[in-house]
Amino acid sequence: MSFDLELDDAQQAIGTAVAQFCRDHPSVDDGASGDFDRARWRELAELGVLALGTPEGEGGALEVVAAMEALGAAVFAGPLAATFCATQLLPESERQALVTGDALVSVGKPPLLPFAPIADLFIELEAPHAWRARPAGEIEPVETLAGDPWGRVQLEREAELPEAGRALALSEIARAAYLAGAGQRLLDDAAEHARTRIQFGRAIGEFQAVAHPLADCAMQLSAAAVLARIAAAGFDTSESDPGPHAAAARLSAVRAALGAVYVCHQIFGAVGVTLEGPVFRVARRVRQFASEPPDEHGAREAVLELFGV
Amino acid sequence: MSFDLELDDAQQAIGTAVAQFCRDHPSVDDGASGDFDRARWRELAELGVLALGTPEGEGGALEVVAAMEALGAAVFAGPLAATFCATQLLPESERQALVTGDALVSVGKPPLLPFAPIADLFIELEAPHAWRARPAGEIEPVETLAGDPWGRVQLEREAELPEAGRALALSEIARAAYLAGAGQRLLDDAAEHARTRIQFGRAIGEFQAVAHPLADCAMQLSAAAVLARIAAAGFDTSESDPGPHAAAARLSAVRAALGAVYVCHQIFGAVGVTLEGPVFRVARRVRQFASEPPDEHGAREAVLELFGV
Amino acid sequence: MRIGLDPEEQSFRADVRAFLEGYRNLNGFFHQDERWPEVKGFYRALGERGWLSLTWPERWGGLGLGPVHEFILWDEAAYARAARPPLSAGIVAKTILRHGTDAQKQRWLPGIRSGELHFSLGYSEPQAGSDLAAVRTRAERSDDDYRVTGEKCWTSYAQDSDYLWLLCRTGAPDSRSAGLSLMILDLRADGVTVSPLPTLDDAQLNEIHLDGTRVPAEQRIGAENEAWKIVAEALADERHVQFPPRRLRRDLEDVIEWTRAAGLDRDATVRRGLADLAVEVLEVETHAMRVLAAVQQGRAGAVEAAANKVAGTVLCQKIARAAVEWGGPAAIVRGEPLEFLWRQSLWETIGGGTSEIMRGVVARQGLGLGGRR
Amino acid sequence: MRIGLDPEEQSFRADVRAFLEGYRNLNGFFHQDERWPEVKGFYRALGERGWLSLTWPERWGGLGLGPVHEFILWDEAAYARAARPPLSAGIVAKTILRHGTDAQKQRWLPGIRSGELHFSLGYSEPQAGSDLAAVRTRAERSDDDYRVTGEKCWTSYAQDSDYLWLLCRTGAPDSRSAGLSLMILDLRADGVTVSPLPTLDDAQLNEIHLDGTRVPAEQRIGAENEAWKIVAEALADERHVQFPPRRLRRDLEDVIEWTRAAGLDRDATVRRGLADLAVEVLEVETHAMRVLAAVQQGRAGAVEAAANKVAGTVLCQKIARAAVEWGGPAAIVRGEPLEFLWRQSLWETIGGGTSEIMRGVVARQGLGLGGRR
Repeated sequence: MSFDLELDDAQQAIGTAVAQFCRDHPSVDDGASGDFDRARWRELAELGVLALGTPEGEGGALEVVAAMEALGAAVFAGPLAATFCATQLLPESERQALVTGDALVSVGKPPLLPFAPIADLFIELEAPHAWRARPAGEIEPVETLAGDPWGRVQLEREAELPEAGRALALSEIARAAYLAGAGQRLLDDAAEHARTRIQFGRAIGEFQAVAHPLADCAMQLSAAAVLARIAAAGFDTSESDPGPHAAAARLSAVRAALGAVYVCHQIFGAVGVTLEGPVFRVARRVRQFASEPPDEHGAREAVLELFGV
Repeated sequence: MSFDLELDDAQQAIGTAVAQFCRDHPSVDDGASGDFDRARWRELAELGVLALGTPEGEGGALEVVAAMEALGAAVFAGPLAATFCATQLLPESERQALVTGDALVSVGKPPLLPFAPIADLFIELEAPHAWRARPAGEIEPVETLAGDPWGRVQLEREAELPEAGRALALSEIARAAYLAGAGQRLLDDAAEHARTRIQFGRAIGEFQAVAHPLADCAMQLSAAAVLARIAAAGFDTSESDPGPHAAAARLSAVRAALGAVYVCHQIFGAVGVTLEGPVFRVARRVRQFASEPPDEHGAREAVLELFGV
Repeated sequence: MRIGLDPEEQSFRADVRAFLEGYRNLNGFFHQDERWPEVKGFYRALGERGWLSLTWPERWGGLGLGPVHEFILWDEAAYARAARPPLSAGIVAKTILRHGTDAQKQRWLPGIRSGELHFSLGYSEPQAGSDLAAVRTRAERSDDDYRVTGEKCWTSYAQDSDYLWLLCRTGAPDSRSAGLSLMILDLRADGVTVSPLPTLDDAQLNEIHLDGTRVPAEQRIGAENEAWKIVAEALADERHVQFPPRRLRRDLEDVIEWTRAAGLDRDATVRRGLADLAVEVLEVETHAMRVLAAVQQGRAGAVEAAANKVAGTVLCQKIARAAVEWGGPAAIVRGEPLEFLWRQSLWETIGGGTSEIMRGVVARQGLGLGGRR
Repeated sequence: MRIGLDPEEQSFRADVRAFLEGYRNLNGFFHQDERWPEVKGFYRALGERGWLSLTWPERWGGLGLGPVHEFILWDEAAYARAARPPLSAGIVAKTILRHGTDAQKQRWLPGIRSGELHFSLGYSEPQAGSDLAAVRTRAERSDDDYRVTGEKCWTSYAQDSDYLWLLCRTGAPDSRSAGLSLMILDLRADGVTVSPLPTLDDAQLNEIHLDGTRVPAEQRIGAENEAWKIVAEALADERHVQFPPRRLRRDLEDVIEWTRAAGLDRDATVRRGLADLAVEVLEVETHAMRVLAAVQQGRAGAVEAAANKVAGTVLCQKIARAAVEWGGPAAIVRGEPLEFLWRQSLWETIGGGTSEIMRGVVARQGLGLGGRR
C-alpha cells in the first residue's frame, strides 16, 4: 500500500458535510458582537460533530480532524477544542448535554475563561491536570478579538478529572486541525486573488514578492495539516502517549496559520483592511484560537520529550 | 546645521588610509591556517590605528569607528576589539606595547581565550568587570572558524581594572563598526554580482527574490552603521553611560552582518561555496567576530536599561 | 556628524511636549474618525500657534522653519498618540504653494493654516492601488468646469473632510501616467456619494462614487495631464513626517508596561524579545534621521524614506505580534492595548506604499538592481 | 491514510540499521572526498547486498522493490552520516534503464550495480547554474564519435569518479533546451583537465575543461537534442532520496547533545528554540512522506519535492545557526560539530536547486501563480 496522507473517504465525507453545514448556516459573527449563536451550535451538534471521539459518537481523532479542518475553513465560532477536551474527560451522564449542544463548557485557567458568561460547565486546566470547577463569584464579561463572550472569574476546584493528558491531546489535535483549515482557506483565497488581481499590467501572483511568500505558506500549512493527522492517528491507535505529537501539531499549526494570516493580509492589501473583507474575519479567529489555553510553553516541553531533552 | 550621519572628513581620512593599508597588505589568512601575521599587525599599529582613543593617540570612538569600518570591509584578522578594550583599561606603561603592536592581548572568559597561544597580556572579563590575569597552566591551542589561533586555559585573576564598563563600551562600538563594514562589503559585492550575473536571460538582480532580500540587508546595515556612530559620539562626549548604546550597536551590527552573510551566500550561489570565493572569507569572520566575548546576554540587558525594563 | 537636536530645536520640542500635555488622551492618532470634533479642535489649536504652517514661507502665513520642526511636532504627536499630520497642511498646502496660482493660494491656504479646512486623499481606485498610473476616474472639461465620474476607494476620513484631493484622468484612457490631473473636489457637491467601509481598527475607510460631479476649472492644481510629477514631488514633501519613529517607542513602552503588569517582565524569553525589539526601535530612529538629513540637504530621499517606511511598519507589527504571543489569552481581550495594536498594525505595511513597493524602491534606486517592481 | 512503514519495510529498516552499524564513523555524508576509498568500499558493500539496485527491474539485476526501500536506505544512511546516494545508481542507472539501448544497459549497469563504477554530474557551467538551458559545452559529431569542448564547473567528486554524466549542446548555439544531449564521458580520456575548487566544508568541487575530448557515439544516452525531457525525468527519479529528513533529526540530536554537554539545555531561551526546531524537524518529515506518496502513486511530485528541499535545507541552516548563537565562542572552534554544520549548511539551500527556484516551482505548479521564475 502506498503512503497516503489524505483522510479516508468516510472522514472526508464528514468534512464535506460540515463544510456544507457551514455554508448553509453562515455566521452572523461580525467580530465585535460579543454574541454567541447557540441555535447554530445546537444544529452543529445535531450533525454529530460534538460527539465525535466519544463512545456514543462516531470514530476517533481522525474524524475530529476532518470536522475541525472544515470548521476552521469556515472560521466557525465556539468552544470547539474545549468541547472535545471535555467530552473525553466527563462521564457519559455529563457528556450528553455537551454533545447535544445543550450545554456549553468553559475550559481554561482563571481568571480569564473562554465563554464563561454563557458556560454551563467549567473545567480548570493546569496541564497535564484538569479539575471540574465552579465559578466563585460574579463573572465579569469581556469580549475577545474575534467577538466571543469570555469572562473573568475565579474558580473553585472540585474533583480532579482522570486521564487529562489524553483529553488535552485530543483538544490540541482539534485546535491544530482547525488552524490548518483556517490557514488553508486564507491561502486558497489569497492565491486566487494573486491569480486575478492585476497591477502594473500583470497578475500580482507573477511577482516573486507575492508568489514566494504564498509558496512558503503552502508548504507550512501542508506540514501542519499532516502533523495533525499523524497525531490523530496515534491517538486513535493508542500506541503511545499522544501528547507530544498533539503538541507538535498545535505548535506547527499556530505558526503556519499565523504565517498565512500575515502573508495573506499583505497580499490582499487594502482589500483586506476592511472589517468584513476576505482576510480579517479569518485572521482574528486564527489569532484567538492560537491564544486559547493551554499555553504553548507546555506544548514545547512536550515536544522536547520526543527528542529526549 | 543639517542632520548628518556621515563621519567627518578627518575621520573618513582615517578610514581611507586603513582601507589603503589593507589593500597594500592583503591577508594571507586562508581560514584554515591557525597562523597570525604579527608583522602585518605591527604595520597596522604603525599607522596609529591601535592608539586611537588613547591619550597618546588620535581622536576618540568616532575615529575607532572609522578605522574599524575599513578593517571590517577588509576582514582584517586580529584581536581588534580586544585591543581597544585593553588600551582603555591599562595604564600608559602597559598600553605602550599594545599600541605599537609589539604585544598582543587576549580578552575573554576562560577557558576559551582569543589568541591565547600568542598573547602577551590577558584580561579576564565578566562584564561589567575586568581583571588583569595570567594563564594558570598549559595553553591548549585551538583553531577557530576563521583560522585564528585561540587557546583553552584557566586564568588566575590579578588586580581588578577600573572603569571596565567604559572600556567594554568602546570595544563593543569597535566590534559593531567592524561588523557593519564587513556586512556592507558583502552587500556591495553581492549587489554587483546581482547586477551583472545573467540567468534566464536577465540580470538576477531583476528578480524580486534576489533584489528584495538585498534591499532588506541594505536597510539593516545602514541602521547598524549609524547606531555604532551614535554610540561612538556618545562615548566621545561622555554625556551618559556609553554602555547601553554600545550594546545596541553591537546587537544591531551582529544581526545586520549575519543577515548579509546569509542573503549574500544565497545570491552568490555556487560561486560563493568555494573557500576562496567572494563570500565565505567574509562570512566566517563575521560569524566569529559576532561570537567573541562578551556574550549578547549582557548586551541585551544593557539595552533594556534604556527602556527602563 | 550631527545626530541630535540643536538648542533651539530642543526648546521647540519642549514647547511641543508641553502643548501635547493637553491632548494626551485624545488618541486621534488611531481613532480620528470617532474623535473627529476633538481632533479638529487639536488641529485648530495647532493652527493658532502657526504649527500647521511651520515650513511655509512667511509670505503665506508660514513660520519659514525647516523640516526638523515639522518632524519634532509630528513625532511627538505620534508618541502622545494625539493625531497624525493632516493631509491639508502637508501634501495639499505644499503642492498649492509650489504649483498653485496666487489666486489658489489666497483661496485655500488661510483655511488650511488655521486648521479649518480638511482634505481626503483621492488617489486609490479599485483597480489602482499600488499602480496609481491605472487611475480611471474621468474628468471631462466643459467650459470652466470639469465633470468628474468614477470611483475612489479606501479613502480615509472622507466622511469628515471638506474636500477631496483628487487624482483623475483627463487624458486618453490608456495614457497611464501622462494623462492625469490633480483637482480639489468639494465632497458636499452634487453627485458625490460617500459610503463607509468599516475597518479592522474600529475606524472606517470610504468608497466615493462620483457621478458627473462639477469641479470648477480653477480648482485644478498644476497643468492638465501633468499631475504625475506633482504627485511624486508631494510625496517627497512629507517623507520626514510619514512614519514617525516615536510611535514605535510608545508601542514598545506600552508593551513593556503591559508585560510588567502581567508579571512577564522577568521571563527570560520575554526579556530577550523585548531587548531585540528595543534595538530595532533604535534602528528605526536612525532611518528617520537619514530621512531628515536627506530632506534638509535637498536630496530626493526616496530610498531613505522607503527604508524608514518598511523598517518602521514591519517593526510595528513585530512588536504587537510578539506581545500578543507573550500575553496569552489575556492579550486578546478587546480593549487591551496589545489586542488593538495587533489589529491596527496589520495594515501599516500596506497603507502609504506597501512594503513590496518600498523594497523595490530601495533595490532599484539604492542598489541599482533591475527594472522590475 | 498510511503514514508508517509496513512490517516488511520495518524489517528492511532493521537490516539497514544493522548494516550501517559498521559504517557509523565513516562520515562520508559530509566528507566523501577525503574518505573516498572507504566510501567506495561502502558502496561496494551495498552492491553486494543488491542495495544499489533496489528498485531496478530484476531482469537487470535489480530487486524490483519500490521507492520506500530506497528512501529507508538513504534516510538511515543520512542519519548515520555514512554516505549520500551515488549518482551512478540513481540518475545514471535509472536513465539508462529508461532510455538506454540494451547494449548500453549491458555495458554500464553491472559495474554500477556492484558499486564499482562512479559518475559525476556534468550539468553546471559558469554561465549555466540555475538556468541549465544556457549550457554551452559543445559536442560535434564526426563519424562514430563526438568531440566535446567546453567548461563544466562546481562538479562534485570529479577527482574520484570514472565518468562524467554530461549535458552538452549538439544543437545550434541558441537552441536553449531544444539542442541538448546527454553523454557518458570518460574522465580519464584525453583533453580532460580536472581542477579542484576547495569548498567551505573542507571538501572540493571541480572545474572541468574539455578540449576536443572524444566520446563514442554509443555513449550518448537517448536521442540527439532530446536531453531536456530526459534530465527532467531523471530528477523526478531521485526526489524521494534527494534530501533525507533524518539528516535533520541527526543534526538536531547533535545540537541537543552539544547543549547538554555545555550545560545549556536548561536555559529557557535554548529550550524554546530547541522545541521550535524539533517541530520543524517533524514538519520536514511530513514533506518527505508527501514526496514518497507522490512517487509511489506515480504522480510527478515536483511540488512535494520542492517543498521538501526548501523546508529541509532552510531548517538545516536554522538548526546550525541557532546552535552557534547559543554556543558562544566555544561553538566556533574548528572541529566542533556546530562549527562544521554552520559552514556546511551554508550551501544546502543552493546545491540541487536553489530555494528561489524551488519556491517558484511550488508557486507555479502548486498554486498556479505567474509564469515568471
